[in-house]
Amino acid sequence: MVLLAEINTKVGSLPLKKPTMLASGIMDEDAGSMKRIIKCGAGAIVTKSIGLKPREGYPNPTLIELEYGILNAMGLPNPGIDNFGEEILKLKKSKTPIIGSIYGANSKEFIKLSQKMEDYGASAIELNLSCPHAKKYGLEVGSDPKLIKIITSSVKVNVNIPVFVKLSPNVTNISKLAKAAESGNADAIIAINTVKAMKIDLDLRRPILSNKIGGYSGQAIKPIGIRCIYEIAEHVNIPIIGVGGILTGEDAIEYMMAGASAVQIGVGIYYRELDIFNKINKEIEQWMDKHSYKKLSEIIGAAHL
Amino acid sequence: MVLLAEINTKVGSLPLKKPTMLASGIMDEDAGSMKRIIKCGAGAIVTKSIGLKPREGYPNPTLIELEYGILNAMGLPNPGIDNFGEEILKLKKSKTPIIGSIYGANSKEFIKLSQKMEDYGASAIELNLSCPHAKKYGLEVGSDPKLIKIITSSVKVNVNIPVFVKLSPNVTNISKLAKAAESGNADAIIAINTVKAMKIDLDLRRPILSNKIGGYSGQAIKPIGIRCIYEIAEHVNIPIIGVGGILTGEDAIEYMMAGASAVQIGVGIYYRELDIFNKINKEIEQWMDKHSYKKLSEIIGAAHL
Amino acid sequence: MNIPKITKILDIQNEAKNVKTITFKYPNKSKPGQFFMIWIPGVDEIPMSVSYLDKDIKEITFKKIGDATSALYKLKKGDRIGVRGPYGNGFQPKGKQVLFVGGGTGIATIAPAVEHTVKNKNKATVIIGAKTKDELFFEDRLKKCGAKILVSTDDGSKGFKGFVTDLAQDILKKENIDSIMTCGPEQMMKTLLTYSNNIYFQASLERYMKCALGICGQCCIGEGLRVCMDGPIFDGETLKNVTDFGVYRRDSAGRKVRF
Amino acid sequence: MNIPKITKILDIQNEAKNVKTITFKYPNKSKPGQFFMIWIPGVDEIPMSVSYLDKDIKEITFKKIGDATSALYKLKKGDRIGVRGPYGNGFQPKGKQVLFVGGGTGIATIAPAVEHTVKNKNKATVIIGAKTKDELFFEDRLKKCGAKILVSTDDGSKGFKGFVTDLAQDILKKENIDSIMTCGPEQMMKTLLTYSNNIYFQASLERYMKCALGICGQCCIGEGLRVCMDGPIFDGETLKNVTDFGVYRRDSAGRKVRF
Ligand SMILES: Cc1cc2nc3c(=O)[nH]c(=O)nc-3n(C[C@H](O)[C@H](O)[C@H](O)COP(=O)(O)OP(=O)(O)OC[C@H]3O[C@@H](n4cnc5c(N)ncnc54)[C@H](O)[C@@H]3O)c2cc1C
Ligand SMILES: Cc1cc2nc3c(=O)[nH]c(=O)nc-3n(C[C@H](O)[C@H](O)[C@H](O)COP(=O)(O)OP(=O)(O)OC[C@H]3O[C@@H](n4cnc5c(N)ncnc54)[C@H](O)[C@@H]3O)c2cc1C
Ligand SMILES: Cc1cc2nc3c(=O)[nH]c(=O)nc-3n(C[C@H](O)[C@H](O)[C@H](O)COP(=O)(O)O)c2cc1C
Ligand SMILES: Cc1cc2nc3c(=O)[nH]c(=O)nc-3n(C[C@H](O)[C@H](O)[C@H](O)COP(=O)(O)O)c2cc1C
Ligand code: FES
Ligand code: FES
Repeated sequence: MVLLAEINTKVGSLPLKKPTMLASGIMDEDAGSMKRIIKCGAGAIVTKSIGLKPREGYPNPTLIELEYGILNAMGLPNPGIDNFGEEILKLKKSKTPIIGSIYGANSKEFIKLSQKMEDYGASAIELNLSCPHAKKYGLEVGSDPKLIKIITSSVKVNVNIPVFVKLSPNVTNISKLAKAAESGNADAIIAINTVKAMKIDLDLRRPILSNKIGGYSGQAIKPIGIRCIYEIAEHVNIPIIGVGGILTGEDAIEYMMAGASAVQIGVGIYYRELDIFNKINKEIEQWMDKHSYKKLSEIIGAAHL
Repeated sequence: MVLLAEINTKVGSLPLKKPTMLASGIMDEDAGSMKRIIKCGAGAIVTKSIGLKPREGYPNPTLIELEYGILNAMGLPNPGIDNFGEEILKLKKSKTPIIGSIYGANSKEFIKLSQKMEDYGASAIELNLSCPHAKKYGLEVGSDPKLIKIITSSVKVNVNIPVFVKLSPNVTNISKLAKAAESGNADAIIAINTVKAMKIDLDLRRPILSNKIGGYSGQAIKPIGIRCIYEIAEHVNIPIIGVGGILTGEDAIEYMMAGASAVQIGVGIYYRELDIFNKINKEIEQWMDKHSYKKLSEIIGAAHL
Repeated sequence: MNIPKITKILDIQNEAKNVKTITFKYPNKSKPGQFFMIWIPGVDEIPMSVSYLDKDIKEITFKKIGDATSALYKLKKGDRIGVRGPYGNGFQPKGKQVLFVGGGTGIATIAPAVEHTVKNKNKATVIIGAKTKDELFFEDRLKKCGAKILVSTDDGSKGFKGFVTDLAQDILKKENIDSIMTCGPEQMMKTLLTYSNNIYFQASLERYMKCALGICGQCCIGEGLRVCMDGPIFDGETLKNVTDFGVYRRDSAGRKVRF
Repeated sequence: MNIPKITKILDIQNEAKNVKTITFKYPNKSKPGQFFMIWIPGVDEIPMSVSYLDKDIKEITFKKIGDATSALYKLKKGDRIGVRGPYGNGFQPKGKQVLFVGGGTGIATIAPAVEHTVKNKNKATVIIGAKTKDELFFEDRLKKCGAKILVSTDDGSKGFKGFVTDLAQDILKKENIDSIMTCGPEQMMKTLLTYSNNIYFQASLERYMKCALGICGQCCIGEGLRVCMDGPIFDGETLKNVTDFGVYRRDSAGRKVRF
C-alpha cells in the first residue's frame, strides 16, 4: 500500500524530512554511531551533550533497566568540544541536520561551546539546561528562569543557527522556564530530560548507580512528558520538541497532539532496536492514512481545545 | 513456618503494629470502607483529604489506568469536615490509628480542620500540601517552603496529636520543603503524592481526564518516590513515611531502606486486591526471615552509606 | 490500560418517553448485569448497564435525567462516544424458574439477563414497572424471547395498577420461583427483599461512580463493598447486612442523600 | 529489569601472575564468548567474559590491572559481587577444524569456546600467547578437554619464542583450518586477520563499556557497531570495514586512544 500522509515537519526555521530525531546522549558520541542512526531513519541527530573539557563521567554502574524504564547517571561523559569537532566534520556531507548539544556552568561557557559547534557545521544548538544528576551543570542552571533567559539570549546573539533549550521535568513549574527561554529568544523548547529517580539494591542495601540518584527514561515517563509538552504549549509560541518514553508511532502522535512539532527518541532504541526511527516513521504514516490526516500540521497541538 | 521477624514500627510517637498504611484518597471516604481495609491488615488508615466545605470534585473521567500506573484527577471530592465527623466516630472502637488528612488554602483553614479531626478522635493529622491538580489547595501552598513552615507550625500549636506533612514530587527541591516542614515542627514527612501527568486520546484529540492534567501513581512512579525519600532522609531528622507505587513486600523494603519508617499503599489495591496489606506484611516478614533481619529498625534508612 | 475506547454510534432507537437505546461497536465479552463507563467527551463519563450484548455489538438504554444523559440523548448516528468496561459481576440466577423485576430504567439492566435465562432453557417471568404507560419499554422485546411478561404502572395506565412489588408478591405466592433478580429504585428492591423469604435474591444497585475500578471508594456501601467491583449485583444475604441499602446513597461529594 | 544480581563468591583460583578465577552461582544460559558486567560495590562495574559456564555456576578469569580488577582480586570466598548479563553474541566457529588464538587474558574469553568445539566433535588447535611464562594459564585445562595446545611467549620462557601471530601463521600454512577465533590485544588480532586470507575469522573486541545494553554508545566502533551488543565478537568481513580496528579505542570520556 502506498502511504499518502506526509510526515515532514519543521522546528522553527529548521526543516525535517522525518519528525523523529535522535535524543541527546544515546549513540551519539562519535560520527560512526550517528551515521548508523541516520541510516535508521532519524530526521535529525542531537549529539551527546558536550562541554569545554573532556569529562569521564561517573564510575559504573551508570545505567540499569528498571521494570518500566531505564535509569542512568552517566555524569555527562564526553571528549570535550575540541575533540568533538572531527566527529561533526565527518558528518558534513550528511543531509540530515546535526544538532549540537552542549552543557556549561554559565553563559560564557555556553557561548564558547555554541560558537564552536556552529564552526563545526552543526545545524542548530541544543542547550542542555536539564541534566538531573550532574552537579553544577544541570538543574542548578536549568531551574532558574533568570539564568535560562540570560544563557539563551547570550548564546542567541553569538550564533546564527537556531538555538533550542532543553528543559527538565524536575521543577515546580516547567512552563515558567519555557517562557524564560522564549523571552531569551530561544527558537524552540525541548522537553523532557530524564526524571530524577533511584533504585536500591536490597541485598547490598545501597543505591545501585554509583551516583546514587539517576535519571529515569522510557515508557514510564511518557505521561509526564506529555503533560510537560501540553503545559509548555499553553504558555509559549515557539515550537516544541517532545521527548520521553516514545516507543511507537502512537506515542509520537500523542506528543505532537500535546504540542510537539517533532519528537526525539532515546532509550526506545533499546526496546525496539536502532531501526525504531524507521518503524515509528512508518507507524505515524499508517496512523495518519487510517485517520485521514495528510500533514503533521493537522496533528501538532490538536489536543488544545 | 513460623515467621520470626517483627514488623511493628513507629512514626515518631505513633506506634504501628504493621508498617503498611492506607494512602489518602483510596477507599477512605466512609467508615465502612476504612473498616474493610483495617480487616485487610493495614497498620493505619489515612482518610481522604477533607476540606472545610463539601466539594464535588471534577466531572468524570477522573481516573484511568495507563500502561504502568493510574492517572487521576478527582479534584478532592469530599463531604466536608462537618459531615465527616460521623465516619471517624464510627471507627472509635478500632485499635488501628486513623489519620485525618486535610487540605486547605491557608493556616486558618488547616487549623480549623485539624482541630475538628482531633475532636473526632483522629490519631494524627496529615496535611495534604501536595495535591497536583486542585487549584488553590495543592501545589500553590505545597511548593513554598515559607507557607509550609507557617501552616505546619500553626497547626502544631493548635493540636495535641502528631502532625504529618505530605509533600509533592512535582517540585524542584523536595528536601528543602521537607526541611521547612521539620522547622515547623512536623512530626513526620510523607512522600510522595502523585506525579503530574497526562494522557491524550488520539481519536478525539483531547486529554482524557476532564481536568486534563492528573496525578500519576502506581508502579511507574516508584523509582521517583524512592529518590524523594532518599533525598529527604539525607536532610531531615524526623521520620518519613514512603508512598508511591508500592505493590510488593520488596517495594516496601526498598522504601524503608531509603529512609521510610512506614509505608502507604494506594493504587496497589487495584493490582493486588484489597488484601494487599496482609500480602505485603507477610512478604516483608518472609523477606526479613530469609535475610536474617529481626526488626524493621535494622532496615529503615539502611541504604544511606 | 483501562481507558475509554472511542466508538461510533451505529444506531439510535426511541424506547419510551425520554428513553433511548444507543447501539455501538464494542467487541468484548460482557455478561448480563455488567456495565460500561460511557464517556460523552466534554461533558461527563457515566455508568450504563449493557442492555443488549452480542460478540461485537453492544447497546445501552437510558433515560434523559441530567447533563450527561441529555447530552447522550442529543447524539446522532455516527457521533463518537468513549466506552470502557465491562465492569462489575453480572446476574447469576439459580434454579429453573426466575422472577425478574425491573422498575423504571432498571429493565434495561435486566433485559439481557432475561434473554440469557430463556436461552438457557429456564423459565423467566418478568415484571416491568413504571410510573405510567409512556415510560414502559422492552415489553415486546422480552415477549419475543419467550419470557412471560407482566406490566404494572403506578397510575394504572397499563397493566396492573399499583406498585410493582405488590404484583411481585402476588406472583411469588402463585408461582414456584427459584430466584428473584431485580433492578430499579432502591426502596422498591428493599421491599422486594423483605417479600423474598428464602428465595435466592439478587439486586443491581446504582451508586455514584468515578473510577469504576474499585480504587476511589466513591461507590462504597456497607462495610466497604464497592458497587463498581464487588457489585453492582449483590445477593439478599449481603444486602441484609448493608445498613445503607434502601436508606441512603452518597452524592458526588460523598454526602449522604436519603432515598 | 536488568540490574545486577547479587551473588556470593563460591571459590577463587590463582591462575597465573596477577590472574585469578572467581566462581559464583549464576543460573542462566550463557554462550562461550559472552560477557557479564561485574559489579564490585562501591568501586566500579566492569565487563568480564565468562571463562567457564555450567547451568548454575559461572566463572570469570581476570588480570589485576587497575582499581576495579584490584578490588576484585582482593575479594574472598563468601564476599558478594553483582552480576548482570550475559551480554553479547558469542563465538560461532564454522567447519571442522578451528584455530583459537588467545593473547594475554584473551584466553579466558576463548577457553569455553574451545571446550565447546571439542565437545561438538570438532578439532581445536589453541595457541596461547603471553609475554612470559608466569602469565600463561589454562594450558592444562584446555589440554584436558582434548584440544591441541601450542604456547608462545614473547621472551621464549616457554614454548615458541616470539609473536603469537607468527606461530599462528605457521599453523595456518600446515593445517587445514576452517575458522580462526581470537581474543587478545587488538593489534595482534588485526595482524592475524591479515594472515587469515579467506578463512572464516572472528575476533572478540574490548571497548570501554558503560551500559552494556546498546544504549549509551560508549563502546561503538566503525559505523555505530556496538561492541556490547552487536559484538563483542565480529567477523573478519565486518572488521575489514572498521577503520578503528587495531588503531584506536576510546576512553571513558570518549577520547580516542591509539593502541
Ligand atoms: C451500575 C450502574 C448502571 C446504570 N445503568 C443505567 C442504565 O442502564 N440506564 C440508565 O438510564 N441509567 C443507568 N444508570 C444511572 C445513570 O448512570 C445516571 O442516570 C446518569 O449518571 C445520570 O447522569 P446525568 O449527568 O444525566 O445526571 P445528573 O443530573 O448529573 O445526575 C442525576 C443523578 O444521576 C446519578 N449520577 C450522575 N452521575 C453519576 C455517576 N457518575 N455514577 C452514578 N450515578 C450518577 C446521581 O444519582 C445523580 O443524582 C446506571 C448507574 C449505575 C451506577
Ligand atoms: C567484553 C569484554 C570482556 C572482557 N573480559 C575480560 C576478561 O575475561 N578478563 C580480563 O581480565 N579482562 C577482561 N576485560 C577487560 C576488563 O574489563 C578490564 O581489564 C577492566 O575493566 C579494568 O578495570 P580496572 O578498573 O581494573 O582498570 P582501570 O585502571 O580502571 O582501567 C584500565 C583499562 O581497563 C579498561 N577498562 C576500565 N573500565 C572498563 C570498562 N568499564 N569497560 C571496558 N574496559 C574498561 C580500559 O581500557 C582502561 O584503560 C574485558 C573487557 C571487555 C570489554
Ligand atoms: C544514557 C543516557 C544518556 C543521556 N545523556 C543526555 C545528554 O548528554 N544530554 C541530554 O540533554 N540528555 C541526555 N539524556 C536524556 C535523553 O536525551 C532524553 O531526554 C531522555 O532519555 C528521555 O527520552 P527517552 O525516554 O526517549 O529516553 C540521556 C539519556 C540516557 C538514557
Ligand atoms: C484516586 C486517588 C485519590 C487520591 N486522593 C488523595 C487525597 O485526597 N489526598 C492525598 O494526600 N493524596 C491522594 N492521592 C495520592 C495517594 O495518597 C498517593 O500519594 C499516591 O497515589 C501514590 O501512591 P500509590 O502509587 O501507592 O497510589 C490519591 C490518589 C489516587 C489514586
Ligand atoms: S467508583 Fe471508584 S471504587 Fe467504585
Ligand atoms: S556500553 Fe553502552 S552502548 Fe555499549
